[in-house]
Amino acid sequence: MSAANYTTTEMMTVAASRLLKNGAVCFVGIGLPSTAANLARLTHAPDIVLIYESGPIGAKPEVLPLSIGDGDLAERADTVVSTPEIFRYWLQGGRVDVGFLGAAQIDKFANINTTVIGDYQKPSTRLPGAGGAPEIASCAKEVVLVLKQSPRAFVKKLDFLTSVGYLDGGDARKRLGLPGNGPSAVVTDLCLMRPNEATKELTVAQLHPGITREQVQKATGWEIKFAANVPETAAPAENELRVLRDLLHRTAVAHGQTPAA
Amino acid sequence: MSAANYTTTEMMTVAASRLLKNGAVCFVGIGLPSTAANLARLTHAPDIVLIYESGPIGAKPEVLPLSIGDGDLAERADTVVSTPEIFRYWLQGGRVDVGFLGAAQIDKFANINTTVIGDYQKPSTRLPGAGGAPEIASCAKEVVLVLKQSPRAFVKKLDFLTSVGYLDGGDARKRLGLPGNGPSAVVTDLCLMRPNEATKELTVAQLHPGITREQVQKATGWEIKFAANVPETAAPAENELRVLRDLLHRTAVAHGQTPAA
Amino acid sequence: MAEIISLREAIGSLLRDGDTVAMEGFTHLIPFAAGQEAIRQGRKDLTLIRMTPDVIYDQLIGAGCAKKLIFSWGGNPGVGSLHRLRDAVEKDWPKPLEIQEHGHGDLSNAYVAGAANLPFAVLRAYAGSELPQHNKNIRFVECPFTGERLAAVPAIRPDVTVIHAQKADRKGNVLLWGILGVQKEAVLAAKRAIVTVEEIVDNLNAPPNACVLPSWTLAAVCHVPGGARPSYAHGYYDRDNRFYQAWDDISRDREVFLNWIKKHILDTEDFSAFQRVLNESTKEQLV
Amino acid sequence: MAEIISLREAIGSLLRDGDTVAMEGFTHLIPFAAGQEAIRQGRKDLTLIRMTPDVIYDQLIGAGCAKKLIFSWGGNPGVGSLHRLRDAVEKDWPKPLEIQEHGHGDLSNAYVAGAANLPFAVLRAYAGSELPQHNKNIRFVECPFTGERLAAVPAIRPDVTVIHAQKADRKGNVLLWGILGVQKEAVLAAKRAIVTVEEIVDNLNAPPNACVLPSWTLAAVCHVPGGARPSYAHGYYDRDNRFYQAWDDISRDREVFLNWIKKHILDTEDFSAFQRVLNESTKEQLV
Repeated sequence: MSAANYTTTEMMTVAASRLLKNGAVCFVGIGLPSTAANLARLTHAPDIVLIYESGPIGAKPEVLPLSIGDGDLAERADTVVSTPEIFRYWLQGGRVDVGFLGAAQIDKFANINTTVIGDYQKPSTRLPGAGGAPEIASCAKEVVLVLKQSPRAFVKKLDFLTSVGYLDGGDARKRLGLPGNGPSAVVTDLCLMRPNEATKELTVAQLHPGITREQVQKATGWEIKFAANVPETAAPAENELRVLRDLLHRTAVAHGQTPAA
Repeated sequence: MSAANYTTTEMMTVAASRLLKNGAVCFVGIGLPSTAANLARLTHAPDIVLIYESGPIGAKPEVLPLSIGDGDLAERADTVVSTPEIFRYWLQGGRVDVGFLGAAQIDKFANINTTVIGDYQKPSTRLPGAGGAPEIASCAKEVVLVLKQSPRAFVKKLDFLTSVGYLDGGDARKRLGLPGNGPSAVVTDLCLMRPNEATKELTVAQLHPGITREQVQKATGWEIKFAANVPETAAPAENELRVLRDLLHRTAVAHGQTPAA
Repeated sequence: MAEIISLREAIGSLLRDGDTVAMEGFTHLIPFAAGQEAIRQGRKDLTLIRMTPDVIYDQLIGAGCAKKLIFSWGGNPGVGSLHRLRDAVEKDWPKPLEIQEHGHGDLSNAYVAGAANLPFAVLRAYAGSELPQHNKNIRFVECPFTGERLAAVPAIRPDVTVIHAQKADRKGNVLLWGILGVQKEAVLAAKRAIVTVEEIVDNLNAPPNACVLPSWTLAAVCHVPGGARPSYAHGYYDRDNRFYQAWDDISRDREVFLNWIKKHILDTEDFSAFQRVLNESTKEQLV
Repeated sequence: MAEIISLREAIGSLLRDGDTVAMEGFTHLIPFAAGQEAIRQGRKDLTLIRMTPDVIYDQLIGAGCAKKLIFSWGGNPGVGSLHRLRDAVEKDWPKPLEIQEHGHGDLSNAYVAGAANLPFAVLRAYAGSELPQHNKNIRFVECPFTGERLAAVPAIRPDVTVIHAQKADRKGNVLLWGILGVQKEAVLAAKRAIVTVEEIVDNLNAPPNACVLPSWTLAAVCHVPGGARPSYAHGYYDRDNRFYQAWDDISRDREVFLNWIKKHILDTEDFSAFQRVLNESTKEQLV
């Protein structure tokens, strides 16, 4: 397995896609979540159901959408409903198995920040905001988080808690009475983390090929824990890589970008 | 104007239809309200908008529906939405100018009963129930009631208050904080009543041709009041009668009934 | 994913004695075949929910399948009373029927709340009405912003919802159109949903934004052509107004009713046998 | 009944300084032409509501039309930040911008409540989130049946809602399809609604149960072909992803932005003139 074979972003995308079971109903955001979910659909999970917050249910995009409401999503969906209906009947209605989220910051209990860096009133960086994240974090049966690992992103204390993971850990989330079970995995370019069953603290469960514990610790703003047993993530299979690259290539062409060489 | 010219039911229907202004948005129940509203549409109010609780908005039925959800209502409507949407966005949303209701019993403050005759727990007659009436009575900007006049229907005390008119009169309704203004008219086979501006007590405002005050009093379970000036209702015009009878005739034919001679 | 199975299997495996069941369809697409199959299989102690009970529930109530009815308007549309419903409420025949009554706006909101996994719905109604005095499931709440007083009703979450629709594809995705009533909400509010359809096709060819229920929201799809008769299926057949009229006579008398149920439902094997027998009865009447 | 008038007249007579305005369209059918006409006419002190502010509000905010923004996700979809929005929030340029932020589910529920004439909406969210600490319009209520604690948000009732749609007929009835977002709710929640459309036809030929807004729910319908560009209109034209990308450069620098606004919007007479000038600019860039 040579490092030249695939990028760390590809590894992250492939690892995330593998978490989606065939037939699962998946609430998909734009970017990495959408890429990973469609990779799953085009490989091991042909019957996965993709729901986009703009309204498509059972979307089967030919190319990855650039925006959450691309026409291609509507064209080949099982149905397209209004955005209020998506949030009311489908997400809050308890029909979403996996909610896929990214974040600017995450803490050790998988709470996330997508609102501001710095003070809320006078932010140093104004981020896009909540989007559907607070509702996804509350209502999806399971949440998978996907983001690149760095000390700026994996922080000791969030600048702002936009969407709840396990709050202060333990049974804190359970006590909030939210219908969803919370984050089941965090997939990064370095590893895959799972919440500890009792404490709910994120714990490294798999290291991607060639990644060391030291690299992971360096990219984390708190003292990261490792599971008793930390297997290596299976490297992307040839099939996974081919499908992923084809998808990204035809996406770039369709959106009028010069495809990467 | 000879009494043989038209029936008292025809007079009632025509009088009710005249209350509907062209362009008004009208929430229509089956039976007399539907007949009167369609008569208005086919005579002086071609742009009237008919909403049926089953979902059609801007219905233009060829023949009168037998049920509230006949296919003809959907076929030629501007759009057909779900029943929850009808009640939420259209009626409660404040878009209905006139709600048209019938009743088994009515009192002098235009409160109505469509629930039971006798005791609620052990009724002597179980009536069909509320239907959309409580919400129409609450939310339509104006309510018009249409029913045949008799002491059994126009009662001193309702056996059950299903849908509110002016409660105990005066500003009692206003104090309930309902969005709609309440009943503006009660049309019967004998006369047309309006609520008194201050007391809200139903007061005879018009007598249909040939009807006497004594006949009205006899058909009313309380001491009925008359306005200072009680003009005679204009008899059905030739055009009104022709359109009404044509409508009822083609309705009977369409529904496979033997049309009345 | 919905299984595509016979109606007998669907009712047999998914609708149990004591269940809370909603059979919806606002005059259009009423799932008569499914209701009759429940009678045929002798279901007991059902709590029936339906905005407009109609003839379908008159049959179930008269046949003794129900212990409770949650409804908002109980009549034979365009005809008059539901005699079996009235007989149960007024005279406890064939057994007492507990009733819980609402308004249409209220019940349709309650289905919406069920579909949205909310415990209650809020609406502007019932101020001044006596209904809340007889229905502890109509309460009042205050708006936390304006202080306004609004009616509140609990969400409906049926064990089973049954509807009829025009089409399904071979995966069990369902398309319906025309008057939609509360069917979508009733399905999404339910633990298990059964849909009978006019036809099963290769491709739904649904227009954009049509009312489609994905297969994975349903437990069973059953191919039952004519399954909404005597109500109608837009694009397939019209309402049989004559039957609604005839029902007034059939249902008025207990004996006549029981004989009709025995001959047409209990003694027939399934809905297509029912339709054959019914056609014969109708011909005899016309002779 | 909707009047069929020019966009200039519609914005001139229906959108006033200080109004609360919702311009909706979830990536699809964003009413860019109408937003730019508001800039052209120099509207001031607007409270802008939109789930996804997008480039349309970046333009309005940068041009100084807004005093407040109510939103749930403020980015340039598929590209990155909205630089004018960030500059206003982070550096008060061109003026301070008050923000009130929600989640998507929250805002879409708030539109539903507005359309339904309810003062508030209830949803399952925000437990544990810090958003309620910074937004007094997120509160909590108790279910009167189960005692559960749920989030509550006030209804949105804009003075004006502006949307773009595919078709209107000559009476002003409007049909839209594809991704519908919250447009219907935003229109029904508003005091006045303006709809720009791709074409005006004799007959909408709407499929059953399509999203149709009757003329009498609208104040004005304006024929503005291409009025959603650079977003897209399903069945008419695709999203101009290159423009969204280009906007990143145009909007990053205050001077470049102001020059762009002057040349393309303030110095053009209307949307078709804007499109001509924009096409020329684009050609120059490609040379």
